[in-house]
Amino acid sequence: MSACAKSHEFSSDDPFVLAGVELSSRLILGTGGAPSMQVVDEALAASRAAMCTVAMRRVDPRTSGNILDVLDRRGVRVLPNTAGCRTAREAVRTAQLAREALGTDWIKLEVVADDQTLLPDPVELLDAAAELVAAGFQVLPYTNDDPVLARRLQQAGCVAVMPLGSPIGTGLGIANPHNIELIVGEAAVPVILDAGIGTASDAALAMELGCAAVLLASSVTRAQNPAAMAAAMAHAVDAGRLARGAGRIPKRFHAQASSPIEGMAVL
Amino acid sequence: MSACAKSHEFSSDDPFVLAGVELSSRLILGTGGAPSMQVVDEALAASRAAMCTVAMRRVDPRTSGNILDVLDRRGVRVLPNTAGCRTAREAVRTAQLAREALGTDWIKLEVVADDQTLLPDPVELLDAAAELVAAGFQVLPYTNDDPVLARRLQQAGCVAVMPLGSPIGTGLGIANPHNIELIVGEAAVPVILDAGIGTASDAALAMELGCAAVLLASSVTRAQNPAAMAAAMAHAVDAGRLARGAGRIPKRFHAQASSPIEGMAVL
Amino acid sequence: MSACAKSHEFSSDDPFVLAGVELSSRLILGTGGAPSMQVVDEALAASRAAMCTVAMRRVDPRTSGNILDVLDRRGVRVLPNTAGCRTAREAVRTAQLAREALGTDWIKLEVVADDQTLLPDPVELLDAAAELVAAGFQVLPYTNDDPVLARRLQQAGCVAVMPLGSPIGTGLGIANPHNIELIVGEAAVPVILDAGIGTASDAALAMELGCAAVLLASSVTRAQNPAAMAAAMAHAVDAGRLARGAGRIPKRFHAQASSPIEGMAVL
Amino acid sequence: MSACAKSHEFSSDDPFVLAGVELSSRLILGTGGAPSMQVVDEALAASRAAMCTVAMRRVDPRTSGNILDVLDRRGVRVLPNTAGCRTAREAVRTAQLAREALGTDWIKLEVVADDQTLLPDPVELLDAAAELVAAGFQVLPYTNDDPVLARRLQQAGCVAVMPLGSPIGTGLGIANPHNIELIVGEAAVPVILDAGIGTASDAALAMELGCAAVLLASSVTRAQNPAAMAAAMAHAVDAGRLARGAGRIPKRFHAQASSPIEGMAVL
Amino acid sequence: MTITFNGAACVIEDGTTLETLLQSMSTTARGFAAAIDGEVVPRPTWQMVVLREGQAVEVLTAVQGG
Amino acid sequence: MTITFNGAACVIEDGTTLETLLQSMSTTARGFAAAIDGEVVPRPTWQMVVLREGQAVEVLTAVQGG
Amino acid sequence: MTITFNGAACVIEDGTTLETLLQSMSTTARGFAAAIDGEVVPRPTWQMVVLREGQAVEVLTAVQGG
Amino acid sequence: MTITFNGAACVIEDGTTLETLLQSMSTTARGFAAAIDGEVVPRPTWQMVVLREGQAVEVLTAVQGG
Repeated sequence: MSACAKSHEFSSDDPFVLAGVELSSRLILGTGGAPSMQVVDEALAASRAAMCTVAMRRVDPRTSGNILDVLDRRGVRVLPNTAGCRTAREAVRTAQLAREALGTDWIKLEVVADDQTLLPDPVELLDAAAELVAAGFQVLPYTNDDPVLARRLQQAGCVAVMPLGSPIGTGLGIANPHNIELIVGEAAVPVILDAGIGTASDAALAMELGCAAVLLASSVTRAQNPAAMAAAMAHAVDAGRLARGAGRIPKRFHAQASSPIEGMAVL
Repeated sequence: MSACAKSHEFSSDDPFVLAGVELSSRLILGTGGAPSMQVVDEALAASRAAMCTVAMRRVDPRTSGNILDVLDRRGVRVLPNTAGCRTAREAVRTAQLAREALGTDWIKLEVVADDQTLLPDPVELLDAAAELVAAGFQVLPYTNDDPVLARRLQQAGCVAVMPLGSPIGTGLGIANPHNIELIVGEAAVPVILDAGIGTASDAALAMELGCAAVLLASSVTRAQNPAAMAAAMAHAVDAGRLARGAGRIPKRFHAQASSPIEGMAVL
Repeated sequence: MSACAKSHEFSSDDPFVLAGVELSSRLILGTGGAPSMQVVDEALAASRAAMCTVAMRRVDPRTSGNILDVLDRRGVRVLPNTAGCRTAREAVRTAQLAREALGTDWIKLEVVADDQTLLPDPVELLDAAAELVAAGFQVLPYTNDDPVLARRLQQAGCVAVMPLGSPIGTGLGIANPHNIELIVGEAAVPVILDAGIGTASDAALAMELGCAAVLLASSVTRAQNPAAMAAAMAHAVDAGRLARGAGRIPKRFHAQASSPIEGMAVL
Repeated sequence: MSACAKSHEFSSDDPFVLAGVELSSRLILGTGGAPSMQVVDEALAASRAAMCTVAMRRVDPRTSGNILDVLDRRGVRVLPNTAGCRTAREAVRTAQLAREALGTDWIKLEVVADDQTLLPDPVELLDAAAELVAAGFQVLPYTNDDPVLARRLQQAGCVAVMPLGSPIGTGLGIANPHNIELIVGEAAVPVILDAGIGTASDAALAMELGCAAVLLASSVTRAQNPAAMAAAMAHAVDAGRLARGAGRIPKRFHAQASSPIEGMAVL
Repeated sequence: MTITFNGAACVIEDGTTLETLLQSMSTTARGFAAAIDGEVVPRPTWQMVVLREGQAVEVLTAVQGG
Repeated sequence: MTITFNGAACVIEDGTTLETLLQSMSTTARGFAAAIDGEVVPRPTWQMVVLREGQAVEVLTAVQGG
Repeated sequence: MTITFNGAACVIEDGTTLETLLQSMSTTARGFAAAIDGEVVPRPTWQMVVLREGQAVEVLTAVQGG
Repeated sequence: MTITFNGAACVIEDGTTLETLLQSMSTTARGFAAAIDGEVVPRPTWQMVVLREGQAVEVLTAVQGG
């Protein structure tokens, strides 16, 4: 009760503002990998996410149900991505189609180099980012954890940088926290940890490192119980955010008693 | 909202029962290290803890305010400890005085070997545990992360085992998750992670490893903002508990796409 | 060439003395797990080990070849162990039989609690150590990584302490370097890392943490090429020992150029 | 003795060939950071390095002694670098001057983005690499640990890729072994770990991950005893190389006895 | 007349507009976007755009992803 | 008569009971427990227990800890 | 007469000494040690020790291990 | 006539060649390389290259590094 109150208190100190828009949650949910719309809907509810990613694919008359209806019903903002694109050209056109189809100029920019690592191609990514910014898009690039590339993406006008913790879907967590700290340390835009998170403690760590938000997909949609994991992640993001603000104790080599040393009885 | 609902739903699947008593929270708060009663009170509220530890010390006429009044006001159960004791003899007598003073036969048993590491002395600890169990106490021993010692403490009749993550007050987190997994894997009583936690992700990890609860002191009371960290820890414990139940995705060496591979347009 | 020279130079600064005996190598080899005597012999040569462990088992007329002959041929000291013993009583009697059979009062004391973890039983181990010391043995106890138990074993008169890095045969390396550092920091006898090493870098790390030697078995005898791994381990022990003595650079959060900053041309 | 023999045996299975030239050591030494030429000379001897890096700077009449003389005396190959360059243009011109001055078309290509991280700028680095390859250079690029950038550098015609373990001079070791494994897994040219190594076990790990060689500077030249650390690193590289080839045991969750279970006496 | 629709050959009558084509395949075109030979065609112009022999039409929509 | 009270020498009148001693030092004895020479003295018996020369009295209470 | 030798029942003649028993099973007894009912029997005494009905004899030697 | 030599203004006589300049500052020019206004000047051409007013000359050599 009062803890909830507190929690809101602290969060509200600094609302999460992205491209000038305030979002009510620092958890962004990817909808891919879920076995059904029903599962997406439950995970969405449990996660309290305010924005979800979607992919752009050829219309398929056979498919029933529309992901957009699910998002609308929940009042969740849609963030189209360019998943599957290998070149700046493909990504730019996919972004243009997404804007046309969904009426949003926000785009999660993905330009990957291969299927095995799904790692971003730094050159194509930068080219696409520059072109999309010039075309009036609000660009949220999925990038590796290189602080220099993150800096260049900001210089190109991206409204956020979304470094990976580890490759998409691996659940390896944050492989290199030092890089994330370096990125956060100099970022002038929100840093959103994207990809690699496997469980709640990974998400909490991302926030403790200073990330403004996390983007989750497989860790939630492919968990044995997606809704339960979504709820776990919602708590983890709050936990990590609060801990970052609370100022953790320094690490010590030797122990320090938490009970008073004086006043011991002789027994 | 619905996430809170969910969260309770999942937690309620298995209430936290210790020595036959159901506790409403899996976070146990140590009250040592806080600069004032006021801070303890705020941290207590933010943590939603249902039980707090206290130490037994010589009465001091100069001290104003009584920790027991704070706990009573919050309706929090008191768990006396034997902090500072170096021998089974001291610990047993301290436990007897605690029972006499506080009217509870629950005791957090601490028998440490030295001031620099504050690590438990396995031999004295086992002796004290056996003696206290025989004397009708509900014994919660603070132990190292040795699975064999944890097993022996259970065989001695302890109602829980409380392995450390790392030495008291170091904030080094869970140094050896493998040992905690081994302890949890065979434990017939609740495993409560005690000592070493530095921040929220550590607490979440403890729960993900299968601990039934965590005991926190320095990480909260010595944080720059104890109440905020207490709220963070409350979320972290829920996060880790839910994640454990949700069934995380396995770790993979290679990436796995979360967006569909089929249906890509040719652009 | 000159590096070999150097290497001896540094090693010779402090020869490895155990129970008053100087050993020419800081690598102790366990002979268990090897598919044949031939493999043991090759690994022994490649490892340059000066001492090997053997187990005591019922004589079996069917077995051909005698491990003692192999060790004699190589001029390697034998260190019998009490592997498989579960109680102080068994271990003490096994040690007495080993002394009778092999004419050495050195004993690697193992008292394990179960087959799944093969972790030492702290209580039985301490009892056995005390009894064997009283009986005139030079006791080298296989222990967990608890600094307090290591201290008690020294107080009991053991001539070395042999903490594990991780459970026997797991190859998980040194799970808790902090504990090894604590043990080394206060030890008055040689600390020998025993069990858990999987590959060369683990052995190097053990020496960098300040261990006086390492005891290897599975990592060598069960490697795909035991002789090659034995050679690797010999180099790793020298590497770690030299690095410990050389005084490593401190870890830094930010980079530091290794090329001069001044004198840059304008091009 | 025979271990040395063995060691050569195994190493000789595959000599270290770089740009068609066989080098007698897999340790490349950076000469920066050493307090004096004398120290460089001793470290060089102890390291058994067959190639050393040098930086190109404005001639300074005041300086006495010439690094080239030291390298010549030791018969060590010189590898000029472009340290300090921020743009492809600067790097290319520095490489041309190095070729002119030293008569070698080998160049360690460094194009860093800033002084605080000294991390490579991926875009400038790729441009410089392509230009230098076209100009007939044998390009060895210092890169981050991004597998995609490493791939692009190979496609550009580089004769090796030199990913960092962590930022230059930090001694943080190999922050992201997973990336190094990915790079090694697909590399068609030698992978040389460059930057971040702090001590011997880091160098051994680099080789165990499959790197063909390591490049060391600060870890040796700034150690308290550079010659001793150089000797340590020489052993570590051999250790890691041999271990890689020997086929380490798999990691196991549970223990596995190295002494026989059958044949136990009843005592 | 033959065009390529989402990667598959597709025979249509001469004079077919993009709008007609799309109506034929879905009651609602909500959340659709179309490109002809890689160039995005804004929805308002669908009814004006008459398809020509051999053109490649791609029509995309949002699906679960990312 | 001299006893040791919580580690300090303390002069009291002959015949002083544990109860009297404790009352003298605190209005409320809530959450107190007492031991004489290491043996716990249950509260109900405080008024019956007459202190003797040289005894060591320890009186403890709960404080922030652990 | 029956004894237990290394865990197995074993019939031997009355008056058999430990020495005789061991010789019967191995040309060389190098690196052997023996215990009867858990008590170590020093080698010099083997020839003096006459085995008795029901005794448990354990004879150990060094094998690859640890 | 004034040129810039390794970043510093430097007055030289008209007609000075790169070779002369370098000899003036070092007995041996081993391991040197020179650039004028950013362009590398191969050693064989040093004696032919006459320096001109305002040119920036950079002369580099190998030092401990990397």
